Amino acid sequence: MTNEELKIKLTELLSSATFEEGTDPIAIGWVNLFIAPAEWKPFAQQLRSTEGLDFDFLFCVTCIDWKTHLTMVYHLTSTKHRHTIVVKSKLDRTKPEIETVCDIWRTAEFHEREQAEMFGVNFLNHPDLRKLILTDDFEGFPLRKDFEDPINMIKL
Amino acid sequence: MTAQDIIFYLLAAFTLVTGFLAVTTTRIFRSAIFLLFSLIGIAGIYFWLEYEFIAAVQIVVYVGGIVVLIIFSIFLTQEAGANLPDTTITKKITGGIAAACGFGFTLLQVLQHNFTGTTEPGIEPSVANIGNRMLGVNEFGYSLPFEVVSILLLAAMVGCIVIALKTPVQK
Amino acid sequence: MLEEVSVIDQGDMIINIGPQHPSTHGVLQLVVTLNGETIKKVEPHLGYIHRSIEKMCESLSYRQFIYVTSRMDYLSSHINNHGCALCVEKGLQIELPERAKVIRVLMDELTRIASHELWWGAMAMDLGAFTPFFLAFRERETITDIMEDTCGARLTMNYIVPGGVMADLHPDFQRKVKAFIKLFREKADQYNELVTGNIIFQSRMKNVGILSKEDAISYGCTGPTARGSGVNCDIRKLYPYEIYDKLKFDEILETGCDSFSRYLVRVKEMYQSISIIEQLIDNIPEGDFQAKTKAVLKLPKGEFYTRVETARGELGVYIVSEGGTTPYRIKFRSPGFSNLSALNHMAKGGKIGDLVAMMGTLDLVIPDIDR
Amino acid sequence: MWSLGNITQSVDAWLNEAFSPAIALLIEFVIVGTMAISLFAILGLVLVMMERKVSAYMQIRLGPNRVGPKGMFQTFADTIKLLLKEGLTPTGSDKFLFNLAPVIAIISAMLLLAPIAFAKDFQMWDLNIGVLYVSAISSVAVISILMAGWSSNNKYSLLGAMRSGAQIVSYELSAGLSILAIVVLVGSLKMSDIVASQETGWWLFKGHIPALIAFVTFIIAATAETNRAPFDLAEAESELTAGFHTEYSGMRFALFFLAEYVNIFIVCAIGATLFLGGWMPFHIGQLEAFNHVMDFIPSSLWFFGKTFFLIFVIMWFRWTFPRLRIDQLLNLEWKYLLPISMFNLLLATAIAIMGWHF
Repeated sequence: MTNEELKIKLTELLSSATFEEGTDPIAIGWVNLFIAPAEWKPFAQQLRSTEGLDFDFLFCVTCIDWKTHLTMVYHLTSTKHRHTIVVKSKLDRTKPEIETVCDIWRTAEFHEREQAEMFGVNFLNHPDLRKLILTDDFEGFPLRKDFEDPINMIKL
Repeated sequence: MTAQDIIFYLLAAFTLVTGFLAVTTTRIFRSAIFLLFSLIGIAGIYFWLEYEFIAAVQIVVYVGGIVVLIIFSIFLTQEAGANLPDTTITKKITGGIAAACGFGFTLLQVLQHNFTGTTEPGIEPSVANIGNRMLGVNEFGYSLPFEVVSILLLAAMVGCIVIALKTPVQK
Repeated sequence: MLEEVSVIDQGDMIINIGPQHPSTHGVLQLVVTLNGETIKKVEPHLGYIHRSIEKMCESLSYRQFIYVTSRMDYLSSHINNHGCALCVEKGLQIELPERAKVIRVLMDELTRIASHELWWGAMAMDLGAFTPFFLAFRERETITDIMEDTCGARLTMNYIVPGGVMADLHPDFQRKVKAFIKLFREKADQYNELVTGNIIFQSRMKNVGILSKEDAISYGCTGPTARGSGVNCDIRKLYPYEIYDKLKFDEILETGCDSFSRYLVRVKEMYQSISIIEQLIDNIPEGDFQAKTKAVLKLPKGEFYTRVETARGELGVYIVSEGGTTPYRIKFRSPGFSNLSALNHMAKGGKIGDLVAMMGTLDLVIPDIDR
Repeated sequence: MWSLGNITQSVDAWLNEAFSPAIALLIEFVIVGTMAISLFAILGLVLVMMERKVSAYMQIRLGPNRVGPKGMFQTFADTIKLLLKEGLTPTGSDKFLFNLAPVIAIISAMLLLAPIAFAKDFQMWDLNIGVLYVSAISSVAVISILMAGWSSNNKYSLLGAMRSGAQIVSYELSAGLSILAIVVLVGSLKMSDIVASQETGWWLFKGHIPALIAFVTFIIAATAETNRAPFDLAEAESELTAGFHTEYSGMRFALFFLAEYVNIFIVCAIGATLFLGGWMPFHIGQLEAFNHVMDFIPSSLWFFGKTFFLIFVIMWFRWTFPRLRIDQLLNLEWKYLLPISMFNLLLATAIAIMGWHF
């Protein structure tokens, strides 16, 4: 499916989604779309199961700290049709919350745990949101821009 | 006292002391180990009597078989290293009476028996002799059926373990 | 649906495999819940060598951060560097000279063989056979020698930089690589004779650690791990970079879905890499090994994502740039991290001895997972 | 001609002349005991060295080559290191059993030396149940492993001990049955009788198919009983770190280590005695001249040569094969080896009754 067809199809699924365009060369010409955090879970389910889309492979889950807000970035691809989209969602920086998708793509379980401890994103309904990499008593979210740790320096 | 006597008394003391420890210790695994030593002591007495075959069988069956089975059932059923609860006074008394009765009965038999000395050479406990006895149908024969019965013991031990194992939780 | 996290029954045993345990090739902790010898649950605990490479990269320039990435998956450091260099080049839209492309592919494939060699030895050692480990090192040593000549390093090479490669090939390179190909073809049969055909080895590996095709996709597995389950996911074929679209090689797919299939994929991949090297080694084009670039690289504002195929699977490099000299945010989508997440699913119901076979065929490199 | 048998006889005669019989016997006990212990120490040193060198040459490396000529004294250095190391006792362990376990292991290994015929007329105790004695005493060794695993208060140790217990108890059956096949052919359990019966040819050659099958089963079962790779599940380092001796250090660990190597020697010695004629030189039927030439090689050399050949075979296994899994290990025994060796025993009996062997 070409990007134009994808866009039409995606707009059918979720009319409130906005596409990010114009800032070339964005990510190999993949379709970038923004959605509201609350719409993510049902939309994800549709992405996974809708005929013709079949996004069955979530290959990257990232969070970006923009100092004013956080952005969750999900890279999805379909092993059947070989098309790729990037779904982004803006989160409130003081209380970042988004539904988990680890029951749709199991790989999300680990990736979400990682982003949760690095950025403090709360993935609702995640089965096991303990710290995966950091020690259990670690305080702060290291990948946020305002994180300072004078003891274990990671900034040059 | 000759060297023979000294060896006998040493073996007997070893058997008795470890046997006593086996029933008095509060740790079940240690109890099994003391039982093992007691059985080895008895095997030692058989060796001393030059009944090597019986001694070896004693070790194979009791040490290599029964005690290992007991240890395995301890592994499967008991908490690691836990002490047993102290025995109650009634258990002590009944156990003591049972032991005393057994001892008295054995002593009575030994004292009543009329041991007669003999100058005949002993039967050589070679494998050929034992084999003939086992399958023979004349006097002192028929050992084999008796040995077959001992399979029952094994079956009982296996049954014990099966019962002791927890039934897997059904989902 | 997610499998339920079962409550630990009475009589279950919890065993720590790692972080200091002979079967973990690095500091990975697995908390294994056992019922007798049967595994009920495996919980990975990570982070023993977490260095927060992503955060470090935010304060390093586009030329500097490549050196840190060699330390992620140290067994395929060339390919890590390659992924990062590609991402930067995409942002700057640099066109590489042909020679640089060929050198990069040659180095990548040599690294892939070296990595698979080490995996092969360690895999057999996990299963209790020590000798293959030493045999594998014999061939791997030849590759590291070749690397040392050209790159000056044996493990963390830092050879591929944005715009090409760091230096030209060593004059001995072609001769030594050809000698290696000859050696490898001779010795690889020995591998199959000693390990692949061994009946004990096969019975340890077959029907162990089943990962179905759907599960492999759902868990985000890539590389030989997924290809052992029949998922075609070779980035070199699907999204060719450099000159991979001009080369003849097969994507190895096995459909056994078990440890043995994953094993076979890796062994066969070594042969494919050898054939790629054979195609290129006599045809290295003359010319520059580096494109002309500015001294200070500045990526335009935007987001860049590149995918490369490392020895362990798909490495994604995601750079978010604000237009400065350092990345605003950089994310490495490491193959090991996703592959590891499938371990619990695979191990459930297996024996503790199987866990070793599964971990072996996942080919985990811990710094790659922790980053 | 000088032989070990002659020396022992002359020493015995001289002692009986010089002292009263009781004291002479006591002195002989002391001499034999000293010799047994020194044999133990030498075996430990030699076998560890041999293992290292064999593995090194199989793995295209040199092995130890710093201490002494060609690294021959490396094991001495290691022994000294082990002697000087602190023997730790983990908290929460059953100290009495923890300390007792290695002693039991070494004592059972020592007792097993008694019936082995090292050379012509050179044997500690030629008791008439020789082979049965060996299988009886070797069943005590498993107790030491179970004890060590249980008393260490460590999960790896416990798992290792359970594995090892299950393994040794099961493999003892087929080891015993394959020994019995030869016993049936000989008609005696006595070591000297077994060796004497092979004067015209070793059982491996003149025992037809049952002896061959018994030999193969015996080698497999012996490898399993001594916890050697590919059956080293009790100490599978990639699964259980070190199995039942995870918590042992210093000299107590060394005792387990030594017992393992001496057990290898003993099972190989038994194998050599049963199947390869023990100290009996290689004889072919009635070829007098050939047999006579073979007799010139000292009997002790024959015995040790055969034993070390079998030891080499077992080491070869270790450095070639991957490890089995516990269920595969037990399947191998109960589904294949045990039925085969039972059937083989019947076959051997038939051959012995019909007199089909040479």
